[in-house]
Amino acid sequence: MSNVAAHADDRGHAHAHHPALQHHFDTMAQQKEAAVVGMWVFLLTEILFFGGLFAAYMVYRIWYFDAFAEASRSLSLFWGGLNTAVLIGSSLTMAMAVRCAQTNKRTATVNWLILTMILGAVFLGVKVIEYADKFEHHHVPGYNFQWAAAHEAPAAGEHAVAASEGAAAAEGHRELSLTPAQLQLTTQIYFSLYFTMTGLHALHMIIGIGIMLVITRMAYQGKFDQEYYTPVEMAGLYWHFVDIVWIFLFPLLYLVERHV
Amino acid sequence: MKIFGIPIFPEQASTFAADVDALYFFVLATCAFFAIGVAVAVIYFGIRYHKKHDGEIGARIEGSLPLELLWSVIPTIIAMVMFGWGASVFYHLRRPPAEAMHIYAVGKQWMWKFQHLEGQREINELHIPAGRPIKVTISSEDVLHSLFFPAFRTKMDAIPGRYTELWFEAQTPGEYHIFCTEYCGTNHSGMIGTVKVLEPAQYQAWLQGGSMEGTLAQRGAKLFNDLACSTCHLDTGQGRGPSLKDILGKTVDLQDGSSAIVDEGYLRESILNSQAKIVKGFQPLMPTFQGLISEENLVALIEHLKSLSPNATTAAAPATGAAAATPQPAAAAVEKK
Amino acid sequence: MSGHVSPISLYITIFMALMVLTVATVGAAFVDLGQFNFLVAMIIAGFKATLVIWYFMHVKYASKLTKLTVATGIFFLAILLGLFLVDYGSKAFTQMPPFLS
Amino acid sequence: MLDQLKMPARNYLNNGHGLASWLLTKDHKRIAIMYLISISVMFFLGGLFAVGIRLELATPAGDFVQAGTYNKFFTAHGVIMVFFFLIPSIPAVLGNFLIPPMIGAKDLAFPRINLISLYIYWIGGVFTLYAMLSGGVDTGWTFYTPYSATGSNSNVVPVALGIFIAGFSSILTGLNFIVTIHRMRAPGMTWFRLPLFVWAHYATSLVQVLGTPVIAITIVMLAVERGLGFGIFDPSRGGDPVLFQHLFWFYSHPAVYIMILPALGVQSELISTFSRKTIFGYSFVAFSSVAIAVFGFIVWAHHMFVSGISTYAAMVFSFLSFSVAIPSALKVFNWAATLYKGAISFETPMLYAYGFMGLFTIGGLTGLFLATLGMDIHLHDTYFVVAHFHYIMVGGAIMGYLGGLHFWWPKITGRMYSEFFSRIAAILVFVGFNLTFFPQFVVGYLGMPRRYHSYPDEMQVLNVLSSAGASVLGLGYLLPAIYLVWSLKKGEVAGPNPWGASGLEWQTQSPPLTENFVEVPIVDREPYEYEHVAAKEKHLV
Ligand code: HEA
Ligand code: HEA
Ligand code: HEC
Ligand code: CUA
Ligand SMILES: [Cu+2]
Repeated sequence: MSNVAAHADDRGHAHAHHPALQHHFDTMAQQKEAAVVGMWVFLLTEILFFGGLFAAYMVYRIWYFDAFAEASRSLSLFWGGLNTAVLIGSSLTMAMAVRCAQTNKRTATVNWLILTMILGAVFLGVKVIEYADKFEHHHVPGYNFQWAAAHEAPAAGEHAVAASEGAAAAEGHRELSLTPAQLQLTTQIYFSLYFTMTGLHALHMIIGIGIMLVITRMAYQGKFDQEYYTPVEMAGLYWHFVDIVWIFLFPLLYLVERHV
Repeated sequence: MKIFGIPIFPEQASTFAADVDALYFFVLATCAFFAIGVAVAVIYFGIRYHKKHDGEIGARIEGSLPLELLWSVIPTIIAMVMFGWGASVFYHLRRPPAEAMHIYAVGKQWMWKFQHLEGQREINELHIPAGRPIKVTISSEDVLHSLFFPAFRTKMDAIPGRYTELWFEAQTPGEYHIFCTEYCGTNHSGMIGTVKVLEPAQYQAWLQGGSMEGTLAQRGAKLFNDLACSTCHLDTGQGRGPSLKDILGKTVDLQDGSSAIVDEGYLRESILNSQAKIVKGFQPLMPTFQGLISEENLVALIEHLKSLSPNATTAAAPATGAAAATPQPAAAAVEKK
Repeated sequence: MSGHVSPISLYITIFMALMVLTVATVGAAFVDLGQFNFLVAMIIAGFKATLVIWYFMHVKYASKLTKLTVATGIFFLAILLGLFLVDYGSKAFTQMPPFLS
Repeated sequence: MLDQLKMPARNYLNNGHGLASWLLTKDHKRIAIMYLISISVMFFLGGLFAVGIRLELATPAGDFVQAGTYNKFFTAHGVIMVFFFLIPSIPAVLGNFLIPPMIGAKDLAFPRINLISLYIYWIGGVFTLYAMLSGGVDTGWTFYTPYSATGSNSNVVPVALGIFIAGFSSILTGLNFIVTIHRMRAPGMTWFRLPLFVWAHYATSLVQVLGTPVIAITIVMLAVERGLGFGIFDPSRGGDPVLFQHLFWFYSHPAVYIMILPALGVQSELISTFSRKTIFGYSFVAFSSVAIAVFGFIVWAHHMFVSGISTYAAMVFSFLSFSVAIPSALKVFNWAATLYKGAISFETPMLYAYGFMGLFTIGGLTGLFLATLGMDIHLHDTYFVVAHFHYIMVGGAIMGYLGGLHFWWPKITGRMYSEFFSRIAAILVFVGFNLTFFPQFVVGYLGMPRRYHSYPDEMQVLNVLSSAGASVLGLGYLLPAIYLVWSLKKGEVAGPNPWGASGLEWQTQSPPLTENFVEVPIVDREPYEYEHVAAKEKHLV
């Protein structure tokens, strides 16, 4: 820190000020370091933001383990697993986008960013399918919430398969300590948390895609070079963070107790 | 304890009171020592080292490790003493003895309902014997409340969907406050009552149904609780209904702009057919008790209401039995306003 | 002055590792490990998260300050969850909501 | 000498005129001024509700306003004072203005984010105020469930969302400070040359960044429960209302250190400057700020001793609660020691510093009563608690804020206020304050519950004292509003360093340039060295 002024001099001699250097910074390096630390501090707040939800989840999972296990089995492993893969893939493409920005490959950066957004959209699409399924089964908490309906009273033929599967699974269950009335009450807590957690996660992804749209445009316009690609890097950090949240949400929500 | 007749220290009416107060005075003394010590030092330095001329600067003293250690270690030790003492009192407060007498309390917006194992129910009033440990199991019908007995130095939250408990052993017979100390909505401050600590013999008498030997007014008072009148008519005037304290002989303004003087007839009409005259500023919420209250009980009730107005007996007309149940607008209502 | 550029092969490796670990979590969930199912799932997830943070998010090459920031986040998350458990962990044995017992 | 002093020709105040030059500025000093105006409005609004409270409590009967109205009063009072006045007060005004010049920077690291956080604060404020005025809420500032989730009225969600929004303003301010302090220090400005004010703000920022997101998520959960019918806290849907309290206090206890730490920082500056002496035990005072911030996160359940947490947990949290007392004690003792062999003078800021010393100590020490388990059972939710936190928040934090405001006013505006009136105000505030809140300790131990619209007759005398004190206090707060505004036009020109203070911010002109310094200063001195300043001062006289 002590030789910041000296740095400024060095750079002044080497070449003219980079157009992206803001007046209150001395060097691009200082500006970039500030941005990286700032972003990480922001992610710190995000950790605690989701942390509050995880705390609530933890408490109820301890209290209502059986209901959580029961409710989590009603989620589709296929969609959940697919989404995990999609999101991890999008992390890879995002990392590639940053790498291309670092190495000054403009078109490649744009392409990787677009691919990342597409994968993000796929993830959200799958979430829509899953949410729609919850609506259909009255698994959305609130006044229409119905736990039993999904398993015991399938409305139409198409549900028959699912129902028999459910029944088969039910046979293998260890004995539940909960009555149907208690299940109705406590599975609703699970779904309240499910929707809050996945909803906020999805919201973060939507914001992330929004940010990427802007950044893709900037990249396309050639605003970045190997000296200055901070926005791409910041968007990358954010996107990876969203991925990490999902890495935890997936086992917490989909895999409470699958072995029965 | 009082100064110039103003209470400045709560009564000590339970075994805990002395324990908690002793702790209090210990912490108070320690803290006073530090607060006064700091104040004296600061003021002394302020005078002693007052700047004498322009440009004067203080001595350059950077600090002293021994001092820093001294004044972090000593407070640490004192703090641990406070913690230990406080924790032991707390542990005692949280462990009801097995032989404790058991009472249930239910918090509800905005009243305390107590139930004795013997079957007696009370609202906003609790009779207990002195000299016996008593365990109160607390629950709530709606939101959070907190049952607080300042004279016993104990309180506990009422949590819907869960039971909590507190215990105490009252020592000095007398009447003490019951407060609700967890904010619970509009009439939180009206959710108050009285705990009546009786001598064990008196308590037995009360259990046997004080109403038997009790006066009519006392029986009325009991009915006033049993019929849940007291849920709406709080003395503080904050219930859903008006306060009935000192009401006899008063002129009340009615909803339709007229007014009425309160006598026994008015009271009776108000009870049996409350919709007939709605008091200004209130909703017509009160149920009609026509057919629900026997005559004897009605009399007892009115007697009780009268006893709430000790200074106004002369103003009231004598009860006129059934006749009084019909409205007497011409006689009683005096146009005003 | 630009940051460290990682080889593409590293990214691919990390990606593959993450996929494998995802399959592993799902697999582990179908094995009855009793109490340990949850632990295994969390350890795998923690490992995955570490890979993402360390390589994709370049913390490996970042300043000490950035590393410290990440550690702070994890530390305070641990305080949050840990001290919640101090209450709920000791309460679970004594007091369940009555409508459940 | 006075004639020689002229307002500098070029400064941040005359660098651009018109509304747009303010509303679109990225200058941290102008943003600070806009914060100053906003929080002052909020303070008087919150104070108005306090006047309502004290009027009602002047008599035992609930006669001035109805119970429901009273409940809305203290809710509005608490919410406005905590979230819209005290939390932003010192950081967003004094911190914003002073941190860059103190460390020799031209601006904060993210000037645009700084401006955005002001706008976020405004949006949150408008949101909350609107909801409060159009019907109000009566949950208390703590928003305990299930009352807030199922009872009360539907304004709960908008008011809570207003707080949610304002929270992001607080987060962004903290983020900005952290990065600025790490990355923008002038050459030679090492960590141990930072003014203690900056250390305190660093610690504050940590709390803002780590704590605020938890209240945000708590509000989200409350909103989905109330708005969408989700079951999270509502016991009738299997939820746990005590969980809400845990989450709420996980933020709100650390938040009390957001309120007090900056004031502790101001206090260090004042004590040092007005005794012309380096701080005793600089590194202990510096690290104690960080220690308070960190320990602040492990004590929250001391607000919940009677709320149904387990006995074991109560013991753990009571034990931990005492941990914050030790770094606080360090600070108090080091300030006292700083005065020893100083060259002390009693200008207005020092009067506030002395007041702070006493009131913060009492406030903090009564916190120990509450942290002591057996006693909190009796004291919880009585006026003892009300007295405790007003001693710290009004007697401590606001004293610190006013002291700081008077101290840096000449730097901010370039002019001096009336020393006579400012001393009167400081004394009025001190006297009025004690008269208002000391009786509340007594009435609290007597058992008077808080949030009570009416109370037993025998407690009236103490309450009347309190109400009387509040009027004196109100007067004491009104005065500065008048003479400070007056000083803007008529005040004497102050010059760069009217107090003979040692910090970097006093080495530039007052009011400073937009870039703070003509050229980036190079720091080659330890903090709080008065030898140089005194030499200069002599030279001037
Ligand atoms: C700025 C705000 C602020 C600050 C700094 C504090 C500081 C402290 N507070 Fe306070 N508190 C509040 C604001 C604050 N509080 C508010 C708003 C509430 C009520 C919320 C509500 O319910 O609405 C509250 C409530 C509250 C409670 C809950 C009471 C209840 O509801 O039952 C408790 C309990 O432990 C407590 C304790 C403490 C402690 C131990 C400190 C410590 O940090 C104090 C440390 C300072 C010192 C100790 C003084 C200096 C030391 C010395 C001079 C040396 C001597 C020391 C020793 C011998 C150890 N506070
Ligand atoms: C920063 C925080 C802050 C500040 C500054 C204050 C300032 C004051 N507060 Fe407060 N208060 C809280 C935070 C704060 N409060 C909180 C968090 C609660 C808990 C809320 C809850 O329970 O939910 C509370 C609750 C609270 C109560 C308890 C209410 C109850 O439980 O029923 C009382 C009662 O006396 C009170 C009084 C006061 C007074 C007299 C002031 C005075 O300092 C105010 C002085 C200011 C003015 C008077 C206005 C400015 C002056 C004028 C406009 C001039 C004209 C006026 C006159 C001459 C009278 N406050
Ligand atoms: C559900 C609430 C409720 C209950 C229960 C209730 N009241 Fe009332 N009462 C009211 C309200 C509201 C009023 C004022 C409006 C009116 O006059 O009807 C009132 C008015 C009265 C009045 C007239 C008071 C006046 O100031 O003129 C009397 C007397 C009275 N009630 C007695 C009783 C008695 C005796 C009982 C029990 C047997 C009882 N009330 C039960 C709500 C209630
Ligand atoms: Cu019930 Cu307050
Ligand atoms: Cu606290």
